[in-house]
Amino acid sequence: MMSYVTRDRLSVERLLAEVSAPERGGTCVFLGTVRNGSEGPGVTAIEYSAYEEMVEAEFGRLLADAGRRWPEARIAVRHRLGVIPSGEASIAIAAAAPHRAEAFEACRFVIEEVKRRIPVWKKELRVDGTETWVDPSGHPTARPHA
Amino acid sequence: MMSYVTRDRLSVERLLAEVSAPERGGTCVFLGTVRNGSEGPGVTAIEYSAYEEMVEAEFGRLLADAGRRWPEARIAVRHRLGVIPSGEASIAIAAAAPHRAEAFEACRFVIEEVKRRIPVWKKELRVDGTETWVDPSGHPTARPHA
Amino acid sequence: MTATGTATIRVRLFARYAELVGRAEAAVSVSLPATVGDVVRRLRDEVPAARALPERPLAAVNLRQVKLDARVEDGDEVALLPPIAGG
Amino acid sequence: MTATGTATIRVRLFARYAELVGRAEAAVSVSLPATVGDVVRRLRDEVPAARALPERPLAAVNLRQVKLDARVEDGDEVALLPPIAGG
Repeated sequence: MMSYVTRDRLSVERLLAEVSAPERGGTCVFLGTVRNGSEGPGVTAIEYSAYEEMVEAEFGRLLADAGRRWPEARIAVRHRLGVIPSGEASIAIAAAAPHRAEAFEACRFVIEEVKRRIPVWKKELRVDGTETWVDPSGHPTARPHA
Repeated sequence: MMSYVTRDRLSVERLLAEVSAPERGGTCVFLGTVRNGSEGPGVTAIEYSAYEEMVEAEFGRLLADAGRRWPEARIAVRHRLGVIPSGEASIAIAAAAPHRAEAFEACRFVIEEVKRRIPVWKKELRVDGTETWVDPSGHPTARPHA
Repeated sequence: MTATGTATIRVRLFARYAELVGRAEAAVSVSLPATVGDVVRRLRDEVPAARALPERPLAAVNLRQVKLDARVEDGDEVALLPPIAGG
Repeated sequence: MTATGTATIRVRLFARYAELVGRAEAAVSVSLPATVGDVVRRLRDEVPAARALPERPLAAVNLRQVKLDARVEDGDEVALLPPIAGG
Protein backbone atom coordinates (compact mmCIF):
# COMPACT_ATOMS: atom_id res chain seq x y z
CA MET A 1 0.00 0.00 0.00
CA MET A 2 1.15 3.49 -0.82
CA SER A 3 2.42 5.45 2.16
CA TYR A 4 2.00 9.15 2.80
CA VAL A 5 5.38 9.30 4.53
CA THR A 6 8.88 8.78 3.28
CA ARG A 7 12.44 9.23 4.48
CA ASP A 8 13.70 10.00 0.99
CA ARG A 9 13.85 13.30 -0.87
CA LEU A 10 10.47 14.35 -2.16
CA SER A 11 9.90 14.26 -5.90
CA VAL A 12 7.50 16.82 -7.33
CA GLU A 13 7.56 15.03 -10.67
CA ARG A 14 6.34 11.82 -9.05
CA LEU A 15 3.47 13.57 -7.29
CA LEU A 16 2.51 15.33 -10.51
CA ALA A 17 2.36 11.98 -12.28
CA GLU A 18 -0.07 10.75 -9.63
CA VAL A 19 -2.58 13.55 -10.15
CA SER A 20 -2.30 14.69 -13.75
CA ALA A 21 -4.78 13.70 -16.43
CA PRO A 22 -5.97 15.36 -19.64
CA GLU A 23 -9.28 16.40 -18.10
CA ARG A 24 -7.58 18.25 -15.23
CA GLY A 25 -6.24 21.52 -16.67
CA GLY A 26 -5.03 23.20 -13.49
CA THR A 27 -2.52 21.82 -11.03
CA CYS A 28 -1.34 23.49 -7.85
CA VAL A 29 1.67 22.22 -5.95
CA PHE A 30 2.78 23.24 -2.50
CA LEU A 31 6.23 22.55 -1.13
CA GLY A 32 7.18 23.25 2.44
CA THR A 33 10.92 23.51 2.82
CA VAL A 34 13.17 23.66 5.83
CA ARG A 35 14.03 27.26 6.47
CA ASN A 36 17.21 28.78 7.71
CA GLY A 37 15.39 30.43 10.66
CA SER A 38 15.81 34.15 11.01
CA GLU A 39 15.75 34.11 14.83
CA GLY A 40 18.81 33.02 16.77
CA PRO A 41 21.61 30.81 15.51
CA GLY A 42 21.21 29.19 12.09
CA VAL A 43 19.18 26.05 11.71
CA THR A 44 21.12 23.51 9.70
CA ALA A 45 18.41 20.86 9.60
CA ILE A 46 15.12 19.87 11.15
CA GLU A 47 14.41 16.44 12.52
CA TYR A 48 10.84 15.42 11.80
CA SER A 49 9.22 12.75 13.92
CA ALA A 50 5.65 11.48 13.79
CA TYR A 51 3.02 9.17 15.15
CA GLU A 52 3.31 7.30 11.90
CA GLU A 53 0.29 5.00 12.09
CA MET A 54 -1.89 8.01 12.81
CA VAL A 55 -0.26 10.07 10.08
CA GLU A 56 -1.29 7.43 7.56
CA ALA A 57 -4.83 7.20 8.91
CA GLU A 58 -5.27 10.95 9.22
CA PHE A 59 -3.96 11.67 5.71
CA GLY A 60 -6.48 9.16 4.41
CA ARG A 61 -9.29 10.97 6.22
CA LEU A 62 -7.97 14.39 5.20
CA LEU A 63 -7.87 13.46 1.50
CA ALA A 64 -11.34 11.95 1.76
CA ASP A 65 -12.56 15.25 3.24
CA ALA A 66 -10.92 17.16 0.40
CA GLY A 67 -12.42 14.75 -2.12
CA ARG A 68 -15.89 15.52 -0.79
CA ARG A 69 -15.31 19.28 -1.08
CA TRP A 70 -13.66 19.14 -4.52
CA PRO A 71 -14.97 15.97 -6.14
CA GLU A 72 -13.26 16.64 -9.46
CA ALA A 73 -9.87 17.24 -7.89
CA ARG A 74 -7.19 14.61 -7.54
CA ILE A 75 -4.72 15.14 -4.71
CA ALA A 76 -1.44 13.53 -3.74
CA VAL A 77 0.64 14.30 -0.69
CA ARG A 78 3.88 13.09 0.82
CA HIS A 79 5.47 14.06 4.15
CA ARG A 80 9.14 13.45 4.64
CA LEU A 81 10.38 12.39 8.08
CA GLY A 82 13.82 12.15 9.63
CA VAL A 83 16.59 14.74 9.49
CA ILE A 84 15.95 17.15 6.60
CA PRO A 85 18.67 19.64 5.71
CA SER A 86 17.88 23.32 5.33
CA GLY A 87 16.51 24.06 1.85
CA GLU A 88 15.01 20.63 1.25
CA ALA A 89 11.28 19.93 1.25
CA SER A 90 9.50 18.33 4.19
CA ILE A 91 6.09 18.18 2.54
CA ALA A 92 4.82 18.17 -1.02
CA ILE A 93 1.19 18.40 -2.06
CA ALA A 94 -0.17 18.30 -5.61
CA ALA A 95 -3.80 19.01 -6.46
CA ALA A 96 -5.06 18.79 -10.04
CA ALA A 97 -8.55 19.81 -11.08
CA PRO A 98 -10.47 20.78 -14.19
CA HIS A 99 -10.25 24.45 -13.19
CA ARG A 100 -7.53 26.34 -11.40
CA ALA A 101 -9.65 27.72 -8.55
CA GLU A 102 -10.37 24.20 -7.29
CA ALA A 103 -6.72 23.22 -7.62
CA PHE A 104 -5.53 26.19 -5.55
CA GLU A 105 -8.27 25.78 -2.95
CA ALA A 106 -7.79 22.04 -2.54
CA CYS A 107 -4.00 22.41 -2.24
CA ARG A 108 -4.32 25.21 0.31
CA PHE A 109 -6.92 23.24 2.26
CA VAL A 110 -4.59 20.26 2.53
CA ILE A 111 -1.60 22.20 3.87
CA GLU A 112 -3.77 24.09 6.37
CA GLU A 113 -5.29 20.82 7.60
CA VAL A 114 -1.85 19.20 7.78
CA LYS A 115 -0.78 21.93 10.20
CA ARG A 116 -3.87 21.22 12.28
CA ARG A 117 -4.34 17.46 12.08
CA ILE A 118 -1.27 15.50 11.03
CA PRO A 119 0.74 14.42 14.11
CA VAL A 120 4.24 15.45 13.12
CA TRP A 121 6.78 17.29 15.24
CA LYS A 122 9.92 19.21 14.43
CA LYS A 123 13.14 19.59 16.30
CA GLU A 124 15.49 22.30 15.05
CA LEU A 125 19.13 21.28 14.85
CA ARG A 126 21.32 24.33 15.04
CA VAL A 127 24.84 25.20 13.98
CA ASP A 128 25.92 25.53 17.63
CA GLY A 129 24.80 21.98 18.39
CA THR A 130 21.66 22.92 20.32
CA GLU A 131 18.32 21.34 19.58
CA THR A 132 14.92 22.93 20.01
CA TRP A 133 11.42 21.51 19.67
CA VAL A 134 9.46 23.78 17.40
CA ASP A 135 6.31 25.13 18.93
CA PRO A 136 3.75 25.61 16.15
CA SER A 137 2.94 29.05 17.53
CA GLY A 138 6.38 29.96 16.26
CA HIS A 139 8.09 30.23 19.61
CA PRO A 140 10.78 27.59 20.06
CA THR A 141 10.42 25.69 23.30
CA ALA A 142 13.61 25.24 25.31
CA ARG A 143 14.47 21.57 25.56
CA PRO A 144 14.42 20.77 29.28
CA HIS A 145 17.08 18.08 29.18
CA ALA A 146 19.55 19.87 26.88
CA MET B 1 18.67 37.54 -21.26
CA MET B 2 16.23 35.04 -19.81
CA SER B 3 13.01 34.67 -21.74
CA TYR B 4 9.57 34.07 -20.29
CA VAL B 5 8.57 31.99 -23.31
CA THR B 6 9.82 28.70 -24.64
CA ARG B 7 8.87 26.15 -27.25
CA ASP B 8 10.21 23.27 -25.16
CA ARG B 9 8.53 21.21 -22.49
CA LEU B 10 8.27 23.09 -19.23
CA SER B 11 10.40 21.92 -16.35
CA VAL B 12 9.01 22.41 -12.86
CA GLU B 13 12.37 21.46 -11.37
CA ARG B 14 14.10 24.24 -13.27
CA LEU B 15 11.57 26.85 -12.10
CA LEU B 16 11.88 25.61 -8.52
CA ALA B 17 15.63 26.05 -8.72
CA GLU B 18 15.11 29.67 -9.76
CA VAL B 19 13.00 30.58 -6.73
CA SER B 20 14.08 28.36 -3.88
CA ALA B 21 16.34 29.53 -1.08
CA PRO B 22 16.73 28.52 2.57
CA GLU B 23 14.92 31.62 3.81
CA ARG B 24 11.82 30.88 1.71
CA GLY B 25 9.96 28.05 3.42
CA GLY B 26 6.81 27.92 1.30
CA THR B 27 6.65 27.40 -2.43
CA CYS B 28 3.52 27.31 -4.55
CA VAL B 29 3.61 26.09 -8.14
CA PHE B 30 0.85 26.38 -10.70
CA LEU B 31 0.76 24.36 -13.90
CA GLY B 32 -1.79 24.96 -16.60
CA THR B 33 -2.10 21.93 -18.85
CA VAL B 34 -3.86 21.39 -22.14
CA ARG B 35 -7.18 19.75 -21.44
CA ASN B 36 -9.03 17.19 -23.40
CA GLY B 37 -12.10 19.50 -23.66
CA SER B 38 -15.37 18.04 -22.50
CA GLU B 39 -17.48 19.83 -25.14
CA GLY B 40 -17.57 18.52 -28.73
CA PRO B 41 -14.92 16.39 -30.40
CA GLY B 42 -11.71 15.75 -28.48
CA VAL B 43 -8.95 18.29 -28.49
CA THR B 44 -5.65 16.61 -29.32
CA ALA B 45 -3.50 19.68 -28.95
CA ILE B 46 -3.60 23.44 -28.62
CA GLU B 47 -1.54 25.76 -30.72
CA TYR B 48 -0.40 28.74 -28.69
CA SER B 49 0.59 31.94 -30.46
CA ALA B 50 1.62 35.23 -28.96
CA TYR B 51 2.70 38.80 -29.46
CA GLU B 52 6.08 37.70 -28.20
CA GLU B 53 7.81 41.05 -27.68
CA MET B 54 4.85 42.20 -25.61
CA VAL B 55 4.69 38.92 -23.69
CA GLU B 56 8.26 39.51 -22.56
CA ALA B 57 7.60 43.14 -21.62
CA GLU B 58 4.30 42.41 -19.90
CA PHE B 59 5.68 39.49 -17.86
CA GLY B 60 8.43 41.83 -16.69
CA ARG B 61 5.83 44.39 -15.55
CA LEU B 62 3.61 41.70 -14.03
CA LEU B 63 6.44 40.25 -11.94
CA ALA B 64 7.45 43.75 -10.87
CA ASP B 65 3.86 44.34 -9.72
CA ALA B 66 3.90 41.05 -7.82
CA GLY B 67 7.26 41.97 -6.31
CA ARG B 68 5.79 45.20 -4.94
CA ARG B 69 2.85 43.33 -3.39
CA TRP B 70 4.91 40.46 -1.96
CA PRO B 71 8.42 41.89 -1.51
CA GLU B 72 9.77 38.74 0.13
CA ALA B 73 8.49 36.42 -2.59
CA ARG B 74 10.56 35.23 -5.48
CA ILE B 75 8.60 34.29 -8.60
CA ALA B 76 9.49 32.53 -11.84
CA VAL B 77 7.22 31.94 -14.80
CA ARG B 78 7.47 30.30 -18.20
CA HIS B 79 4.85 30.19 -20.95
CA ARG B 80 5.18 27.55 -23.63
CA LEU B 81 4.19 28.44 -27.21
CA GLY B 82 3.59 26.38 -30.35
CA VAL B 83 1.62 23.16 -30.60
CA ILE B 84 1.20 21.59 -27.15
CA PRO B 85 -0.29 18.10 -26.93
CA SER B 86 -3.14 17.38 -24.57
CA GLY B 87 -1.88 16.69 -21.06
CA GLU B 88 1.29 18.79 -21.32
CA ALA B 89 1.75 22.11 -19.56
CA SER B 90 1.40 25.45 -21.32
CA ILE B 91 2.33 27.57 -18.33
CA ALA B 92 4.31 27.04 -15.16
CA ILE B 93 4.58 29.50 -12.29
CA ALA B 94 6.61 29.06 -9.12
CA ALA B 95 6.39 31.45 -6.16
CA ALA B 96 8.53 30.95 -3.09
CA ALA B 97 8.18 33.05 0.05
CA PRO B 98 9.05 32.91 3.73
CA HIS B 99 5.45 31.99 4.55
CA ARG B 100 2.95 29.91 2.63
CA ALA B 101 0.16 32.49 2.47
CA GLU B 102 2.35 34.81 0.40
CA ALA B 103 3.46 31.96 -1.85
CA PHE B 104 -0.13 30.93 -2.60
CA GLU B 105 -1.31 34.49 -3.08
CA ALA B 106 1.56 35.53 -5.33
CA CYS B 107 1.20 32.40 -7.48
CA ARG B 108 -2.55 32.88 -7.83
CA PHE B 109 -2.07 36.56 -8.63
CA VAL B 110 0.32 35.75 -11.44
CA ILE B 111 -1.94 33.23 -13.17
CA GLU B 112 -4.98 35.53 -12.86
CA GLU B 113 -2.99 38.42 -14.33
CA VAL B 114 -1.65 36.20 -17.11
CA LYS B 115 -5.23 35.50 -18.17
CA ARG B 116 -5.90 39.24 -18.23
CA ARG B 117 -2.68 40.78 -19.50
CA ILE B 118 -0.38 38.41 -21.36
CA PRO B 119 -1.12 38.49 -25.11
CA VAL B 120 -1.33 34.79 -25.91
CA TRP B 121 -3.98 33.06 -27.99
CA LYS B 122 -5.02 29.44 -28.32
CA LYS B 123 -6.31 27.49 -31.24
CA GLU B 124 -7.78 24.09 -30.45
CA LEU B 125 -6.74 21.33 -32.80
CA ARG B 126 -9.34 18.58 -32.78
CA VAL B 127 -9.36 14.89 -33.61
CA ASP B 128 -11.61 15.52 -36.61
CA GLY B 129 -9.12 17.98 -38.13
CA THR B 130 -11.09 21.14 -37.30
CA GLU B 131 -9.45 24.10 -35.63
CA THR B 132 -11.10 26.59 -33.32
CA TRP B 133 -9.82 29.79 -31.77
CA VAL B 134 -10.49 29.66 -28.07
CA ASP B 135 -12.56 32.52 -26.77
CA PRO B 136 -11.44 33.23 -23.21
CA SER B 137 -15.09 33.41 -22.14
CA GLY B 138 -15.00 29.66 -22.77
CA HIS B 139 -17.08 29.66 -25.94
CA PRO B 140 -15.07 28.50 -28.95
CA THR B 141 -15.30 30.92 -31.86
CA ALA B 142 -15.96 29.35 -35.26
CA ARG B 143 -13.00 29.97 -37.51
CA PRO B 144 -14.32 31.97 -40.47
CA HIS B 145 -11.91 30.58 -43.07
CA ALA B 146 -12.16 26.93 -42.01
CA MET C 1 2.31 70.15 -26.15
CA THR C 2 0.80 68.29 -29.08
CA ALA C 3 2.71 67.01 -32.08
CA THR C 4 1.26 67.98 -35.46
CA GLY C 5 1.85 66.71 -38.96
CA THR C 6 1.47 63.18 -40.22
CA ALA C 7 2.47 60.05 -38.36
CA THR C 8 3.21 56.65 -39.83
CA ILE C 9 1.99 53.91 -37.55
CA ARG C 10 2.88 50.27 -37.83
CA VAL C 11 -0.18 48.15 -37.07
CA ARG C 12 0.18 44.53 -36.06
CA LEU C 13 -2.57 41.94 -36.02
CA PHE C 14 -2.53 38.68 -34.13
CA ALA C 15 -4.24 35.28 -34.02
CA ARG C 16 -7.86 35.44 -35.19
CA TYR C 17 -7.53 39.09 -36.23
CA ALA C 18 -4.63 38.26 -38.53
CA GLU C 19 -6.74 35.49 -40.06
CA LEU C 20 -9.77 37.75 -40.48
CA VAL C 21 -7.79 40.47 -42.22
CA GLY C 22 -5.54 38.07 -44.10
CA ARG C 23 -2.37 39.81 -42.95
CA ALA C 24 -0.35 40.31 -39.78
CA GLU C 25 0.88 43.80 -40.42
CA ALA C 26 -0.02 47.12 -42.06
CA ALA C 27 1.25 50.69 -42.06
CA VAL C 28 -1.24 53.53 -41.82
CA SER C 29 -0.81 57.29 -41.89
CA VAL C 30 -2.78 59.52 -39.55
CA SER C 31 -2.82 63.29 -39.02
CA LEU C 32 -1.60 64.29 -35.60
CA PRO C 33 -2.88 64.60 -32.98
CA ALA C 34 -4.33 61.11 -33.30
CA THR C 35 -5.48 58.31 -31.04
CA VAL C 36 -5.39 54.54 -31.26
CA GLY C 37 -9.08 54.75 -32.18
CA ASP C 38 -8.14 56.94 -35.18
CA VAL C 39 -5.60 54.32 -36.24
CA VAL C 40 -8.25 51.57 -36.06
CA ARG C 41 -10.69 53.66 -38.12
CA ARG C 42 -8.00 54.45 -40.69
CA LEU C 43 -7.08 50.76 -40.96
CA ARG C 44 -10.74 49.85 -41.55
CA ASP C 45 -10.93 52.52 -44.27
CA GLU C 46 -7.78 51.48 -46.07
CA VAL C 47 -7.91 47.69 -45.72
CA PRO C 48 -11.39 46.41 -46.65
CA ALA C 49 -10.94 43.07 -44.85
CA ALA C 50 -10.22 44.99 -41.63
CA ARG C 51 -13.92 45.83 -41.42
CA ALA C 52 -14.33 42.31 -40.04
CA LEU C 53 -12.48 43.48 -36.93
CA PRO C 54 -14.46 44.79 -33.99
CA GLU C 55 -14.76 48.57 -33.91
CA ARG C 56 -13.28 48.71 -30.44
CA PRO C 57 -10.65 45.98 -30.21
CA LEU C 58 -8.22 45.53 -27.33
CA ALA C 59 -5.10 47.49 -28.29
CA ALA C 60 -1.50 48.02 -27.28
CA VAL C 61 0.94 50.80 -28.15
CA ASN C 62 4.62 49.96 -27.97
CA LEU C 63 4.02 46.70 -26.08
CA ARG C 64 1.66 48.15 -23.48
CA GLN C 65 -2.14 47.81 -23.32
CA VAL C 66 -3.89 51.16 -23.76
CA LYS C 67 -7.40 52.49 -24.17
CA LEU C 68 -8.55 53.57 -27.60
CA ASP C 69 -8.29 57.25 -26.67
CA ALA C 70 -4.53 56.93 -26.03
CA ARG C 71 -2.38 59.18 -28.22
CA VAL C 72 -0.07 57.81 -30.88
CA GLU C 73 3.11 59.37 -32.23
CA ASP C 74 5.07 58.87 -35.40
CA GLY C 75 6.87 55.53 -35.36
CA ASP C 76 4.61 53.92 -32.77
CA GLU C 77 3.65 50.28 -33.06
CA VAL C 78 -0.06 49.69 -32.51
CA ALA C 79 -1.19 46.11 -31.95
CA LEU C 80 -4.79 44.92 -32.14
CA LEU C 81 -5.30 42.03 -29.76
CA PRO C 82 -8.08 39.44 -29.81
CA PRO C 83 -9.46 38.61 -26.37
CA ILE C 84 -6.49 37.29 -24.40
CA ALA C 85 -6.51 33.56 -23.75
CA GLY C 86 -3.10 32.90 -22.22
CA GLY C 87 -2.12 30.48 -19.54
CA MET D 1 -24.71 0.65 27.20
CA THR D 2 -21.62 1.25 29.28
CA ALA D 3 -18.81 -1.25 29.76
CA THR D 4 -17.80 -1.85 33.35
CA GLY D 5 -14.79 -3.48 34.93
CA THR D 6 -11.17 -2.59 34.43
CA ALA D 7 -9.59 -1.57 31.15
CA THR D 8 -5.93 -1.71 30.23
CA ILE D 9 -4.98 1.21 28.06
CA ARG D 10 -1.78 1.53 26.11
CA VAL D 11 -0.54 5.11 26.31
CA ARG D 12 1.91 6.44 23.76
CA LEU D 13 3.95 9.60 24.09
CA PHE D 14 5.59 11.51 21.26
CA ALA D 15 8.29 14.07 20.59
CA ARG D 16 8.71 16.53 23.47
CA TYR D 17 6.28 14.59 25.68
CA ALA D 18 8.33 11.42 25.29
CA GLU D 19 11.44 13.40 26.28
CA LEU D 20 9.72 14.99 29.28
CA VAL D 21 8.51 11.66 30.63
CA GLY D 22 11.61 9.75 29.58
CA ARG D 23 9.60 7.05 27.83
CA ALA D 24 7.47 6.62 24.74
CA GLU D 25 4.96 4.17 26.10
CA ALA D 26 3.11 3.11 29.23
CA ALA D 27 0.20 0.88 30.15
CA VAL D 28 -2.35 2.12 32.67
CA SER D 29 -5.42 0.49 34.18
CA VAL D 30 -8.61 2.44 34.67
CA SER D 31 -12.03 1.48 36.02
CA LEU D 32 -14.73 1.65 33.41
CA PRO D 33 -16.49 3.76 32.42
CA ALA D 34 -13.45 5.97 31.86
CA THR D 35 -12.44 8.87 29.65
CA VAL D 36 -9.20 9.95 28.05
CA GLY D 37 -8.94 12.53 30.81
CA ASP D 38 -9.07 9.71 33.39
CA VAL D 39 -6.22 7.98 31.54
CA VAL D 40 -4.13 11.15 31.63
CA ARG D 41 -4.75 11.56 35.36
CA ARG D 42 -3.91 7.93 36.02
CA LEU D 43 -0.68 8.27 34.03
CA ARG D 44 0.30 11.33 36.06
CA ASP D 45 -0.40 9.40 39.28
CA GLU D 46 1.55 6.33 38.29
CA VAL D 47 4.49 7.83 36.44
CA PRO D 48 5.99 10.73 38.40
CA ALA D 49 7.75 12.25 35.39
CA ALA D 50 4.37 12.45 33.63
CA ARG D 51 3.48 15.35 35.90
CA ALA D 52 5.59 17.47 33.57
CA LEU D 53 2.92 16.94 30.90
CA PRO D 54 0.15 19.47 30.56
CA GLU D 55 -3.03 18.51 32.40
CA ARG D 56 -5.06 18.78 29.20
CA PRO D 57 -2.86 17.59 26.34
CA LEU D 58 -4.04 16.99 22.79
CA ALA D 59 -5.02 13.33 22.60
CA ALA D 60 -5.95 10.60 20.16
CA VAL D 61 -7.68 7.29 20.67
CA ASN D 62 -6.99 4.58 18.12
CA LEU D 63 -5.38 7.01 15.63
CA ARG D 64 -8.10 9.64 15.81
CA GLN D 65 -8.01 12.99 17.65
CA VAL D 66 -10.56 13.15 20.44
CA LYS D 67 -11.53 15.45 23.29
CA LEU D 68 -10.54 14.52 26.80
CA ASP D 69 -14.08 13.50 27.66
CA ALA D 70 -14.08 10.77 25.01
CA ARG D 71 -14.66 7.27 26.36
CA VAL D 72 -11.96 4.62 26.32
CA GLU D 73 -12.42 0.85 26.20
CA ASP D 74 -10.18 -2.03 27.12
CA GLY D 75 -7.39 -2.41 24.56
CA ASP D 76 -7.58 1.16 23.27
CA GLU D 77 -4.42 3.01 22.34
CA VAL D 78 -4.36 6.53 23.76
CA ALA D 79 -1.73 8.92 22.36
CA LEU D 80 -0.75 12.20 23.96
CA LEU D 81 0.30 14.64 21.27
CA PRO D 82 2.39 17.78 21.69
CA PRO D 83 1.11 20.75 19.67
CA ILE D 84 1.18 19.59 16.07
CA ALA D 85 3.92 21.12 13.93
CA GLY D 86 3.69 19.19 10.68
CA GLY D 87 4.23 20.41 7.16
